[in-house]
Amino acid sequence: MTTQRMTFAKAINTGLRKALEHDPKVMLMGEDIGALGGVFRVTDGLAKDFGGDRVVDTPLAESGIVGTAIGLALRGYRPVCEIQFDGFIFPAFDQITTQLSKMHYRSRGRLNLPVVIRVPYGGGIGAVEHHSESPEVLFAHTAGLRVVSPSDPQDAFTMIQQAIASPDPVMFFEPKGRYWEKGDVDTDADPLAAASTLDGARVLRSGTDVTLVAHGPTVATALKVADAAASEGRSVEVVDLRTISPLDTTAVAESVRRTGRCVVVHEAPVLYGTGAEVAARITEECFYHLEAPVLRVGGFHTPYPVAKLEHEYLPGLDRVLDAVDRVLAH
Amino acid sequence: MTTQRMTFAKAINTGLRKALEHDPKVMLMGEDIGALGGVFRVTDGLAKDFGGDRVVDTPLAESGIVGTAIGLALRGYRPVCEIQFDGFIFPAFDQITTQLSKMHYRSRGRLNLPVVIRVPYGGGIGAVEHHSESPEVLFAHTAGLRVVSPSDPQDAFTMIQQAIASPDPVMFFEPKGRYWEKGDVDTDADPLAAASTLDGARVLRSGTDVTLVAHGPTVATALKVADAAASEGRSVEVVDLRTISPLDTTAVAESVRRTGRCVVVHEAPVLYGTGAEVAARITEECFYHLEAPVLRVGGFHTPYPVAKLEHEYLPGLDRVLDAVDRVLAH
Amino acid sequence: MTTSGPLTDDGLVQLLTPTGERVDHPDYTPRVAHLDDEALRGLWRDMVLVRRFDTEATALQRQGELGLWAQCLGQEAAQVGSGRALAPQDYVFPSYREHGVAHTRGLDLTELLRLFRGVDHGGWDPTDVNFHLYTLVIGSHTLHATGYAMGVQRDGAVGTGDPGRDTAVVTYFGDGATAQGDVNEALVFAAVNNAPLVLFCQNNQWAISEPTTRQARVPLAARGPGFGVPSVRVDGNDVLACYAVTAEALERARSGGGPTLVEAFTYRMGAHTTSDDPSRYRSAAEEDYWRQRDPIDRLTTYLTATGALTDAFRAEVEAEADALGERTRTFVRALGRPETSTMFEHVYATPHAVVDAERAWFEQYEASFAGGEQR
Amino acid sequence: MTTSGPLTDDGLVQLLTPTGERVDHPDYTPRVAHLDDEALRGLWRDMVLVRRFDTEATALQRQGELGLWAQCLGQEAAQVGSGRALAPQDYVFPSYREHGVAHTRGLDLTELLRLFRGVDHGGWDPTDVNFHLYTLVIGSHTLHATGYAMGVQRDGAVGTGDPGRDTAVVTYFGDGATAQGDVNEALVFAAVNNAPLVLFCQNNQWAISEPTTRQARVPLAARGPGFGVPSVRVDGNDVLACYAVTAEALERARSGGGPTLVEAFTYRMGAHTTSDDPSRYRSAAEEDYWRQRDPIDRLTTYLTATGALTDAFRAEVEAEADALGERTRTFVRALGRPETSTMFEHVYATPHAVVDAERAWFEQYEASFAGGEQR
Ligand SMILES: Cc1ncc(C[n+]2csc(CCOP(=O)(O)OP(=O)(O)O)c2C)c(N)n1
Ligand SMILES: Cc1ncc(C[n+]2csc(CCOP(=O)(O)OP(=O)(O)O)c2C)c(N)n1
Ligand SMILES: [Mg+2]
Ligand SMILES: [Mg+2]
Repeated sequence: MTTQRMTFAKAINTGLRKALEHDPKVMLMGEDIGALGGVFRVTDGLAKDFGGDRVVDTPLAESGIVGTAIGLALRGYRPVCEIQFDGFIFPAFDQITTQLSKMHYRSRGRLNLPVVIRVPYGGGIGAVEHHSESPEVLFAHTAGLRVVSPSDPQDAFTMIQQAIASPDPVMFFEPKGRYWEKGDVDTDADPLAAASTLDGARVLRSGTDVTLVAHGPTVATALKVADAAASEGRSVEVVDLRTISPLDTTAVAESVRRTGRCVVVHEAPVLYGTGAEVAARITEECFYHLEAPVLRVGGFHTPYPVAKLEHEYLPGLDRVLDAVDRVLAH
Repeated sequence: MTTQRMTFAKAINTGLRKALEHDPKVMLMGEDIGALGGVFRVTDGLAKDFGGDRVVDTPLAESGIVGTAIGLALRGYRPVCEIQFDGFIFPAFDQITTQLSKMHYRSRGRLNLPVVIRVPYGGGIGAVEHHSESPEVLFAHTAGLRVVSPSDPQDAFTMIQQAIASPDPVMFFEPKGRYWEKGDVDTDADPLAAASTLDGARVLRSGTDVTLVAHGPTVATALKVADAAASEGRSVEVVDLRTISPLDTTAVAESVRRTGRCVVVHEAPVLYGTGAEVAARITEECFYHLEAPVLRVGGFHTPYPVAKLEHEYLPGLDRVLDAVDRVLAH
Repeated sequence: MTTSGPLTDDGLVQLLTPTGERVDHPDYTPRVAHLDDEALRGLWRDMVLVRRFDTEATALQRQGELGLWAQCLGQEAAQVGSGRALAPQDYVFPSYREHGVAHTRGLDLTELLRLFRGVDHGGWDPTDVNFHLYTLVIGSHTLHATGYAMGVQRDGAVGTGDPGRDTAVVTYFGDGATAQGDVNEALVFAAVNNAPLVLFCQNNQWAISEPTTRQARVPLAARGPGFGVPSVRVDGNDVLACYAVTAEALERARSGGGPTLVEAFTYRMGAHTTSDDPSRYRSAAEEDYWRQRDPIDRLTTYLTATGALTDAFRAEVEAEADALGERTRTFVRALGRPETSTMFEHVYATPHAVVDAERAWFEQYEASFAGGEQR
Repeated sequence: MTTSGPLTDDGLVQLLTPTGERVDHPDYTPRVAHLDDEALRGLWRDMVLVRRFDTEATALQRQGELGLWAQCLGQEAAQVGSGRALAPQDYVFPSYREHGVAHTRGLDLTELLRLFRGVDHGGWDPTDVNFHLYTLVIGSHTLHATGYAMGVQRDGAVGTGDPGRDTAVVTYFGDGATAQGDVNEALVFAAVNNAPLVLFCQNNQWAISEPTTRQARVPLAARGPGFGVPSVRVDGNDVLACYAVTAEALERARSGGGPTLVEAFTYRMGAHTTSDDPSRYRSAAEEDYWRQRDPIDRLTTYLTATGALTDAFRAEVEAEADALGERTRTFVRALGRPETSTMFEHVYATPHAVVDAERAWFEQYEASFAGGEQR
């Protein structure tokens, strides 16, 4: 196995390249993904190497991007759409919610739509409005979509390829604030032979006092929290959900049965966020093991605020540690 | 006070009429709401009486309906949009999520958007696909929108008028399966002088064994459950949430502190549905009072099924009673 | 008729007048020159069968056997004419009223009824007959058609000159649909990609209760050129003209000439659906006017005049229609309630933990009533 | 230049050539006849000030004082020309690059910078200057403009003949935006309602890295007539022509003549935003070509030739520009971080239990660090 050190963005780029090499039906579509390589350069070099028919600069219309991707998939292609920023996915919401998600069901399994929609999401990058949101729950509520989010370069590399290989439509949420963080990636391993990363959570760090559940951008935060808590003598288990749909609470429940306490963290607003479902489910599954209610830390019920205030809005180290303290104090 | 017996649909019609009479800036917009009176006849007679400039048959474009309503509101009008069916609101999702909800915040309170979006929602009417869905949580997660749902004619009459009078945008979900159910409505009372129905829950029936939380179409089911349970010697308290955003758990928590048990029911799929938030919050607020985890009953994680199966899909009397049994057995 | 706006009949391509006379059109007459009496009788037969089926389905809805039915009454010429111009490899993305097109694709019409009976959201395998499932969300499928056409291009199935290979895609939508963003985005994507697509708009003058004048202020065909998409207006009640303009548009698409917008100017003679009541919004006089221009009648008149429509053939088709009616009734009544557990099938193509768990719970729950526990 | 497609310069209304010569246009020359030397100098001054401000903001972004900046470099004529044709009661819905228009509305340009510094999502009261907040979601605001114009109609502020009352609405958007469903729906709603709206498209030839040929295959102005909206293509680097065509469109709108689509053919001389790197997707030669057609230069040449642009006036404007630059720097640097609690303000106009509870929690949480507890 050859591991290479690379950024999160480069890991996705490499995964996309492998997918394009591996299957001639794979194609990328989006705004500015060609010559420019995408506003985050995630598709850098791919148009040059695979041509404008496979790495397509589309018109500026998200519904059109997803709608035509559906048609291409019906013709046997495997389109991977890039939505430029989280806040710009909503013009495509109808195509995703009423068409992409339901075609397999409506056709009683006769039609598959292997479409991946890549969405750079989350905050912390000092951007203007609509560029820092976390809308994942708005897709996870709809049956027929898989909703996933990698949290480090290795997973990003594996998950993007598994998502592209999946016969199901996959909403692929990329924590853009982590794009430039580096990690080791085994680029030789065949991700299609590897265990599925699209079905469930993984325990990233074991601990005994409290279970900390995160996904995407907050996983790195959770790991820092675990470090900080350790220095105060508290043992935090960190679970990376990886997938929002399916939501597989097996690993979380197993952990909570040991720790008796659980904190869920995400960047999206807490109200009706993914953490509500995790909390409700874990409480149901682990009722007699819980020493305290499941606590949630996330964004507030406000629009994503101005850049100068985003660090107060986002669930950072301090707010998560505070919740860990509170859940332990119960 | 003169109460009149009328259907739910007629109660909204009457409320709309009062609002049109009361404020010349109020106007209705939507597909087929004029001569036809809407596909459910909720706007019956209004175009005739108030003219085509105030009761507007719009082009067939939901984004256009909401987008132009925003512009009209900026010019001082109070547009009430009708979306023909729940499943057709998604073309307007972007306008609602990125524009309607955020204008007040973005302008630091300088601009108000008093827009009401009426959405007949929910199932049980034997319809074809896209005509029976319950997407309320997809709006409640977004700050800046109020999301409400009346459950009987009197509330429908009051709430529609309070929604129109509100300076905030209101997503007004009407349980279409209840449109033809009748109730007494006090049409003389000034709803704008009455207590707000847009801020919180109401207890519809008191009980001591378990708290049953519902909204919109499932409130009637909950009342039937309470009757059935009573005949088996079980005392069920029924709380009608009325508003999904704000979610005011005060009444629910107060109840649960007495009953120690809670079941939440809604038609939308359970996964990431509104019940998750209710469960998470109630567990947090009433942790030491709960004898059992909060149970949820709702739709399954599938697209809304074919009409012939919808009664198995929907949370009916049996499934809710089963949950009541289970929560009591804990 | 108005002479301007979207309800004018100015500039319509016509080959057969409402009174059943053939007229010539320099561009389009050659497109139907090869249609001999047998072919013309075939078009007549198609329309008659489709209408019978439509009438039967309407009756079945009235009897409570269908939840809903959307009639294509009055639009048979637009649908059969365009549908018969297609090649087997062409692919169709219909809206929800294209029963006539379905018939021309070789789909057994009865298959359409599963959806309207509420036992299926689709009902057939689209790839069997290159006819996609009905789409109820107005306009959405026009983008699917555009994407499919982009796939056809990538497959090299355009402009090869091989008539068995070159492929066109057709999407059907209504006058109301032209207001939707998606339909306009389809025009953008089709134009920019020069996709082998025919955008076939049936302007039946009504979107439920709204006349086309609420959706546009100029003829809908004008929309195309503004996007760089050539367009044509055709008399949608003239099956020959519909055949001819579609054939030309398909040929352009297959040969690499790109998309075409066709506006077929027709009339929805029935209600929007069986739930609708047109008397609330349109006049009997208008309906009468259009009954005089019935698309089947004019072909009947013409073929009777030429002697092509023999009594024997009429009787034969009549019998066939009776048999179809009978078969439709039997088929529908035999369509049972699907197994409840099918509700959980095909949500995903691969296992999904939540669906699996909910399904398991539900089956156990259902089983618990087996012993007669149900309240 | 291409001679077809959306990047052709065919059919552009022009009153001032790139080399600074006045040319006549039968329809539009009369529209600028009343502009005397002072008025022309005013346009020149506007453009120079806007450019200086734009340069200053770019520099401030480079220094880390702004999070982002979207330059209007090269589009000053389109913006100032159209903006100066407006009446005070007219209302503007801009996109995010209309700094030149903002200036003509009387908005102090520095106010634009709160958004780009990350201290505000808006920054001004739109009703003070009839200039709405910037909208970043491409195309969305065109529908707001259409709705606003429908409100103007309902207020009876169209076609009264009273020049102080009749009101037009203008919305600005880019070439890329024309692909969005919303922009096309705006055309539908505006046409059907005959709304007093001017849809002003600045075709600056690029949507970030994509040339207009990725969005359309015919000139964007062609889009209008397909919806029943008259349209005009204008040389967007010719401030006089932009003034003239906008004045005409506004007059049509105010008098009840309905909407107009204006395509101003111009060039984005700078990067898309300060985050962009145009060298990845376009040639230096192209940029050079357009630098030769700088919108300010041609007015400078013309006014210098006519003697209207005196050295004294130039010095005066230069000083004014310096002062604006200075004021901009000071203003931006003084824009402090908003109070954290403002994050919770104005989410709703009336109390909302969840916001109130979260705010209360947060304030208590923040207060808990006051004693130095923060880790
Ligand atoms: C997005 C969306 N909005 C609303 C509806 C409800 N609806 C169903 S059919 C229809 C009218 C369609 O008119 P048109 O496009 O002219 O087609 P026709 O029914 O005349 O064939 C409407 C408004 C829908 N199905 N989808
Ligand atoms: C709905 C949406 N999709 C994508 C973006 C990202 N984006 C910002 S500007 C831009 C290009 C806009 O091009 P154009 O309309 O020509 O305007 P210009 O920037 O040239 O003035 C894109 C794709 C966005 N802001 N909104
Ligand atoms: Mg129609
Ligand atoms: Mg541009």
